[in-house]
Amino acid sequence: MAEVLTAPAAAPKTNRIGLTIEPYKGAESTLCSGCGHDSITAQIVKAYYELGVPPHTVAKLSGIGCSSKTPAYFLNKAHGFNAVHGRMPSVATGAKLANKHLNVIGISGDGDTASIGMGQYVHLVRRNLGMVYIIENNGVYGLTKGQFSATADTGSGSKKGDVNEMIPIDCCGLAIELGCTFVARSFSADLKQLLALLKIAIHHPGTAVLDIVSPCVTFNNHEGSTKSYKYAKDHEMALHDIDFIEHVEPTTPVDVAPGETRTIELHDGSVIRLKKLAEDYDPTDRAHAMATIERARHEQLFLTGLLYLDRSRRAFADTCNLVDEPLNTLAQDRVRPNKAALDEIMNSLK
Amino acid sequence: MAEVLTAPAAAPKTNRIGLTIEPYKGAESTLCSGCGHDSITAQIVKAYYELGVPPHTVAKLSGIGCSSKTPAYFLNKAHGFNAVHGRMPSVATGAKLANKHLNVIGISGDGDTASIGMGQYVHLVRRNLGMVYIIENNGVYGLTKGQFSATADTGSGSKKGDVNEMIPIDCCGLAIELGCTFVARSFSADLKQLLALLKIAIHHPGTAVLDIVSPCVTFNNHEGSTKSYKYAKDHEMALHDIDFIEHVEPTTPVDVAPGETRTIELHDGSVIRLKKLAEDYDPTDRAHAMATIERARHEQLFLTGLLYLDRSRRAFADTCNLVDEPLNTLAQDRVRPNKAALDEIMNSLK
Amino acid sequence: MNSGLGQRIVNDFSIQVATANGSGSQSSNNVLMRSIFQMGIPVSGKNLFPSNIQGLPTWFTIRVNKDGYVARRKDIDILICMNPETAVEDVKGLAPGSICVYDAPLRLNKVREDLQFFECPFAKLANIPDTEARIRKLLANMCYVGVVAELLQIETAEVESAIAKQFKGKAKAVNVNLLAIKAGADYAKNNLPKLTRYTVERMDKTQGKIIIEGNAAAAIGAVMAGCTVCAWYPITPSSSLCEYFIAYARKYRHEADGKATYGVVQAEDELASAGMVLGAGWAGARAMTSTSGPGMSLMAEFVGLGYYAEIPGVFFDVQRAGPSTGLPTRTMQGDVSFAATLSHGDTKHICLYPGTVQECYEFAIESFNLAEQFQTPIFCLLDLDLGMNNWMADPFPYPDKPIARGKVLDAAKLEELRAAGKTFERYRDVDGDGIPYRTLPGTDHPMASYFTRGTGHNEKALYSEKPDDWVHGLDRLVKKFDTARAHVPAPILSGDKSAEIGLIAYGSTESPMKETTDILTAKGIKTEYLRIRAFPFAKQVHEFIARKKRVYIIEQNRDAQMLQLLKLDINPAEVVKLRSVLHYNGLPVDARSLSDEIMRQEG
Amino acid sequence: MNSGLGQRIVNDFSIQVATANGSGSQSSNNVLMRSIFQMGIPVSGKNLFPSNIQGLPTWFTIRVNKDGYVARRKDIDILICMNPETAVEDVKGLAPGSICVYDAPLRLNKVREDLQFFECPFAKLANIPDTEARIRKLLANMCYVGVVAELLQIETAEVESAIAKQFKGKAKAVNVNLLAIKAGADYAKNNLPKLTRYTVERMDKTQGKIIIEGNAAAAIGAVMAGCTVCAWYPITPSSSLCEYFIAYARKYRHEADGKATYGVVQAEDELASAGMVLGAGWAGARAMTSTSGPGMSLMAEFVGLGYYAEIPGVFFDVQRAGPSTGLPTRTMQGDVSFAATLSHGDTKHICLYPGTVQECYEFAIESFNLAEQFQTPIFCLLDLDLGMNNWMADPFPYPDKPIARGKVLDAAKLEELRAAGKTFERYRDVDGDGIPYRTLPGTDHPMASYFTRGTGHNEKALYSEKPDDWVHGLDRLVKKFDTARAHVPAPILSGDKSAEIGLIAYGSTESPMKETTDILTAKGIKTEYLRIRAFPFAKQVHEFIARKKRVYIIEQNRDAQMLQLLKLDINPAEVVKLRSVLHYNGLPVDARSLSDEIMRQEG
Ligand SMILES: Cc1ncc(C[n+]2csc(CCOP(=O)(O)OP(=O)(O)O)c2C)c(N)n1
Ligand SMILES: Cc1ncc(C[n+]2csc(CCOP(=O)(O)OP(=O)(O)O)c2C)c(N)n1
Ligand code: SF4
Ligand code: SF4
Ligand SMILES: [Mg+2]
Ligand SMILES: [Mg+2]
Repeated sequence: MAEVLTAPAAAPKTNRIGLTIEPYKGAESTLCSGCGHDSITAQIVKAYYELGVPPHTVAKLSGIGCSSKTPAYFLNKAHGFNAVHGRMPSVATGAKLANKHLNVIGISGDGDTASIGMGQYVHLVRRNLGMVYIIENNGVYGLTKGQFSATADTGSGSKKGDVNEMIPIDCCGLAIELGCTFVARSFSADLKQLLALLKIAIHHPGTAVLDIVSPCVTFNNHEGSTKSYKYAKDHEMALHDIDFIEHVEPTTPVDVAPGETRTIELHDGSVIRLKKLAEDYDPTDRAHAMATIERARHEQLFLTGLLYLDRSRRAFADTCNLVDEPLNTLAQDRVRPNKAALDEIMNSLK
Repeated sequence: MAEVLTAPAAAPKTNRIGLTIEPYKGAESTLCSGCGHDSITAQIVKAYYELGVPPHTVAKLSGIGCSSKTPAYFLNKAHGFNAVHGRMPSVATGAKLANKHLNVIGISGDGDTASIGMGQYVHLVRRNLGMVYIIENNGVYGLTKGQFSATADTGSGSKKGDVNEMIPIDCCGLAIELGCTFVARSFSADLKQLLALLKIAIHHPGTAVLDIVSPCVTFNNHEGSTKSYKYAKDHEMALHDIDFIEHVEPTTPVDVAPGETRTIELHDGSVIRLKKLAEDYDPTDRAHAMATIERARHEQLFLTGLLYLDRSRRAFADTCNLVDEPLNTLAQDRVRPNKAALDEIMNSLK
Repeated sequence: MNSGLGQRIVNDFSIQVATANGSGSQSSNNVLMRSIFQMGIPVSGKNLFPSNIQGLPTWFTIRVNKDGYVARRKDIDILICMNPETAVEDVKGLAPGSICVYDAPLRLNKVREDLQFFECPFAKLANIPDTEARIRKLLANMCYVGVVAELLQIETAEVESAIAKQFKGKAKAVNVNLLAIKAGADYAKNNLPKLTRYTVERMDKTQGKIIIEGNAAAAIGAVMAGCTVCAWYPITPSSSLCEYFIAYARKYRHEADGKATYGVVQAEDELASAGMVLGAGWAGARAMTSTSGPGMSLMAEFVGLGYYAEIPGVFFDVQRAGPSTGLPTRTMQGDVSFAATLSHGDTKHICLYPGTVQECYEFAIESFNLAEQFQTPIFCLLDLDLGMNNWMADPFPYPDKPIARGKVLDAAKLEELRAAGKTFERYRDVDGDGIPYRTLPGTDHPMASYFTRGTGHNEKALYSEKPDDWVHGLDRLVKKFDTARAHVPAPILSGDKSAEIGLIAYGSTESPMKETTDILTAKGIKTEYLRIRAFPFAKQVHEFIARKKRVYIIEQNRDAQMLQLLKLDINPAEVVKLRSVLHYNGLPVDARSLSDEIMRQEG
Repeated sequence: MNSGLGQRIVNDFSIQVATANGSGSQSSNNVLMRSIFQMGIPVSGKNLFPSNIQGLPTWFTIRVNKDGYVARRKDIDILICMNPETAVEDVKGLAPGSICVYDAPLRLNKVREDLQFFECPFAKLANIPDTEARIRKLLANMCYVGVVAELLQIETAEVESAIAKQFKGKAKAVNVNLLAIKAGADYAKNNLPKLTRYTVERMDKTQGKIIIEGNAAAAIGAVMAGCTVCAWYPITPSSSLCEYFIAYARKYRHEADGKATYGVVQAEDELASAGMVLGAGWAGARAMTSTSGPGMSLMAEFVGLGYYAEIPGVFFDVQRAGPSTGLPTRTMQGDVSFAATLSHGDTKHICLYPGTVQECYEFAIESFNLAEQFQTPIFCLLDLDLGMNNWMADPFPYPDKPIARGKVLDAAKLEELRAAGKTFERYRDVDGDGIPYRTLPGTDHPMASYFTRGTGHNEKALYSEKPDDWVHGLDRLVKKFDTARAHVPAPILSGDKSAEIGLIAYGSTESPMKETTDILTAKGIKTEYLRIRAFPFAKQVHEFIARKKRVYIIEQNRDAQMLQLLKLDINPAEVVKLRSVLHYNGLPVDARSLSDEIMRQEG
């Protein structure tokens, strides 16, 4: 079957909804060349393109930081919002309530999430707001020139030679503790895994947290850093080979190989296929997920993959019992009670 | 030996350092009568009195809320600071750096900690600041008249009849996840356990988190609440009977009963004695503590006792490598470099 | 001793009930107030309560005034003492000849001799059969209503109907409370002397009127304004605004299938609620929050983002006494200057200052319109007095203007633009009014998307650090702000147009102004009164000051905050005309203090 | 074509180097600037950089001026083009006759004809043997230093010593950089025409002087002030202030046993750093933080607590262009009015405005004294231009005053009080200056303890909702604030005392003022210049305005913020005298713009 064909002068490639990759791209990046964040951006472009999500249905948000600049670098045809430092979750919450059909993606950094943004991160997860929440984790504040962030590992050295005395916050462990319904860890250079996880996250109805180690080549890519390319490459241990099989047509039966593979069906019929690596990891078992993370912390392993998935909890907009149409464009007669209603209120006050 | 004696006209009872209980008391409480917070206050008075801590060495802090009012109701002879809502940890951090010998105790509420205070709580724990941190947890915002807080259980009903749709934040689970070095849960009406835990917390060199269910009689003590006296009494399951044996004189050997009892020695020679109840719980095993809390969450158990203790991590002031004397009163010649130093700096800039 | 002597005063006195909070006196006070109200006599009710939940002193004051004066009065004519803790001090504070009704065990008649005392054994009176001890404690409060009703000659039928209204649907409660009323009234009739000094007589001044708190009025406004997202964090005295919104929305904003046309989030703090408002406003919701001083401080960063990125949002600030946590249950107009320029850098915000409960309703609606029309955060500033106290008003009119969504381009409009060969540029001043056009996320049109940011941007909403883009953007914001002058609620003028003296007040300071000017007129001091209703100031404000010789700015804060804003805006030559009258002790301002101070300054 | 013609200009020109950031040109620019400086010629250096880390356009401007003018100049005389992205635009912006040194591949001589071009093959020149590609990229920058040194006739020995200083202790680096310099210089000598228009000549105006950034100066001040707690959260342009503090403290604030006499916390955000400062100040530390606009917004709530509960703390605000995130790497005096009344409710804060690097040092020390003497948050307002750019100064003098800890009662003093039958009341105005006494937690004396709160309190620091206590407390704070007028740094006056026209500036706007007044004088416009150095305003400010006919307030923001503060403070009759000169495009202000605008307004 291995035949090499000369390609005909092909029409530009398009996706399921007939779009080329162009509208999925963004402005040119202004990040340092080699920055991990740019790789993540590229996978985000790919994920939305391959899934065929209409760009205008996406709202892309961020806080402040090098990582938070990246929404400008993907999905040009989506509305974007670069908010204030650490407070993107609240902005996303408001936007999702205004229009519950928006596909919301938020990009944050480890500083933006684990330091100034901690309170909002915790409450976002607790609400299970339907959005993809990406932490581009480099262990430093890139944009302010390389101070340690709260995810820097104890003993990790800075470029200037300081040693981090604090313990790290594990945004994944924290998310699971808080009842997050999708928790994954990845590495900006593990393109295949990242793409699969992004696609699943985009399909996930609740808060999907992806904590992605994304090296800062300028301030945290040296010997002694535990967030460098070299360290991450040397230490990455994937929990599984992960694939996402989108359920496009309601009738397509999903074809799954037996044996070494675990499959998880999502609410919309799509399927996650996990190929067992070291052990047969069940990401739907919360206690086991916690224990695994605890063990990884203890043994200083850099475990990647889908750590935890909960398909049962309702997303926030659902608990709000909203009308089917987006609130943002309801006509006046649906949002202004009639005169009889006002009269009734007035009478009750007489 | 059981002889009943008629007491002689006794001198007022005093503690180890010769003080009566008076300086350990505070102003009269202005809380609702029956409020759980008042019971906690009483045990705090007792703990400091019985331990013989000199009141002037204590700094008592709080945020805002009914719970946060209570530092005015104990330890009149200690400096107090009722700060702003949810931000007491930062104030405590500053105070402890200014004078590392202060015995710092902070009182917070579930609103003050788990909502507005989440970010600071997380980072306090991460720093392992040497202080006792008490969460008087009633599942509501008492002072603003009974809205659900972020620790209210899913399905718990409000006095007005609303049902809480959100999932609760477990401040203990979270603390352990974040590397907290002392984590305990108790109940305001379990006086004996609370007193023992308070004493241990006061002796603990790092951050000691006590999450104490403390019913709000006015807004959250009804049928359907999971933070009512009745619910807590009916559901409390202590992990152990806990005792604290203070190591006062360097030579006193601590006498420990064998058998059903587990003992843990603290850095200063004091001893925690845990009498086994349902199972032999080892509070120094972090993975087990996490699993236990996870199980309690799953089975909706109200587990109390010392959940986790880590005696190894250094407290924040220690990582700062401060001089032995408090910074707040160092003489000028110790904090102002001499002329030669300034000249050296100036020359380097020429 | 002059108690009981002097001339008989009809429909012009104030009653103060001194209790402890959490003792359940609220229903009693309500019933007492409504009974008088139902007799057609103007009333207002003010609750002076502590910042705790139970057991601390609380005073409820009912002012009965035939002329419709509704502000706090300094003097209390009839004191009802139920609280042992403050009783002696309360009694000492009365003017000679005042009336004191007290709970027998307090023995207050021993405190001074120049009052008229009415001693009542409330515990005994409340001994209604078949009631629990807990209930009897509450009923003791209803007994004083009976006593006072009898003393003042309040019509029994009105008391009964007030009880029926208060305990609507709870037959048992109605019953025992009626018994308590009767016990009080009977006791008074049979055992107490007649009260000859004060009495009520039926009038026709409250027909058809409502009694409402400003927070409830604003909430109803928000419901009628079509507010679709409400994000809030509880804080006294603003919590009830959102709580009323939720309650009314639950009743009037669900569709036939039970689904809601609004979403509510109880946020984790005020930073979050502000962020949610902006996120929702950005995405096209009509979004609001409500807070008080400390929350305003916490919202500062987000508000600056809203200003510079031009995002609509409605921010109610129900002011309380600050700085810092201050006096959470006391009133103040203390955030006026802070709100007007909230956030770092150069910022200016549209602020509305409702002065009556009706305006709380109207300005709430208007705030949502202005927010979207001007694409910016709008502050609607109430205060504790206006927001949490009881005010009489005419029923609110149904909105006569449709909802105004401002310059939003939907897919169809974008398509028109495209067809006409035009482009959409988010921050371009197309119409010369400083207000650009916007699109909403989710709009299905290739020209729709743009990028919102708090960093420097050009007209195309592209990131820019260019000096000219920056200046251009900031200058357009000034232009937009100036456009607003003609669109915000204009000031209201009253009084003597020819007077040399001008008075300026705003917000809840409206309440004593009629009385104040009446007093001044009686003393021969002619004044014209302008009430500011919004910032930026409309041209009428400038004209007014230009017309006057001296202008007193009357406000409830220490630093003369509105005067400061005026100084910055008016013709510099007229700054000399401005004088300040301040009141900032946390109590609602009263007319006598104002007129005295103005007369003092007039010399 | 007039390139190379005209008269020869000595020691009066500006050089601009256009590169991309992260390209390592910083050391080269430093060496270039220092070489000239070492020749005794006044210089100043300004870095105009983007808000990202690598690859975007950056301009470094060195102004060489024999008269010691140090502000930005609008015109560039010598442009060094290294950045392909901006080269054409940069070249187009030059005045005819300017000099352009450019990297050969850019072929800029094709862009216009009215400049004098110097083409250099920098990549080739940087081809130093035994160096990696990465290093050669850096060395290319050093080559332009060699070229320019040769063109301007900078003394080789000074260039060499600047290199030695720059790469101190790294022999290899010194070596290759010297080679690069030589390669550039040789190339210029052998291949380029002589530069006849500009040159440097040795002077004696920099002898003994230092070059320093304002942030470093303030940090040294904090070290010398005995700052014991520093809590911070990184933000441009303030981060380096705390980073310098840490670096200097590490060197000079450890004792023989290696232990530190200070503690540092990198906080989780600005709310936390503000809280830590207050906690530390409350407990008796000399505590500081440093931030910029967005951080100021986030600190609003805590600052109000500090004001009302009276807690010392030093807050450096290194201002950048706002509102919102704005232009993080551009300068502005945009937080002046926000800082002065930060937080909700009635608040007023002491603010210092250092205008030179020496004042950054001195005012840092003074801030700690004032904070403790007045028991309140002190704002020390720098801006990006002052804080992050390079300024010449005389070496800073050793502090001549001891550390002033203010009214702190220790156990011994309390015992004296007790013995004298007196009490300690935390908030009592014992001395009539509005400043009460305090004790520190941990003080071993039965009278020491008191309770600090942001809620209403009386003189004894007990919780109080009493109207009189509240007013009394607020009024005392005003008194304390007024006391400060005489204790904050007084304004500095210069120029012609008899002039009708007054100029007022503050902060970094000082830098073009000498030049501005010289220009105006040359044009026949006499002025007297007053530099405000603190808020509240000292009496000299009022006197100055009283003495003048017209007063121009010159500042770098849109809304004339200092003018606003003045309006609120001065005699209302004099408000008409005030005029405004504003500059707010994010670039440091230059003298020519100011003098032009003043002349325009003078008509
Ligand atoms: C309120 C506020 N404080 C501080 C800053 C300065 N600041 C900008 S980005 C950043 C940290 C970014 O770190 P991270 O989120 O890890 O992003 P990275 O640059 O590493 O991708 C900080 C502190 C700011 N913009 N706003
Ligand atoms: C910034 C700010 N927001 C809101 C408030 C209002 N407020 C006072 S106490 C409180 C909640 C207290 O709840 P919790 O901490 O659980 O204490 P409790 O009263 O239940 O003991 C709130 C929201 C405030 N004081 N400050
Ligand atoms: S500084 Fe670090 S995080 Fe920022 S763009 Fe460069 S490499 Fe990426
Ligand atoms: S309201 Fe609740 S929490 Fe507050 S004092 Fe009363 S019982 Fe306690
Ligand atoms: Mg980072
Ligand atoms: Mg609570």
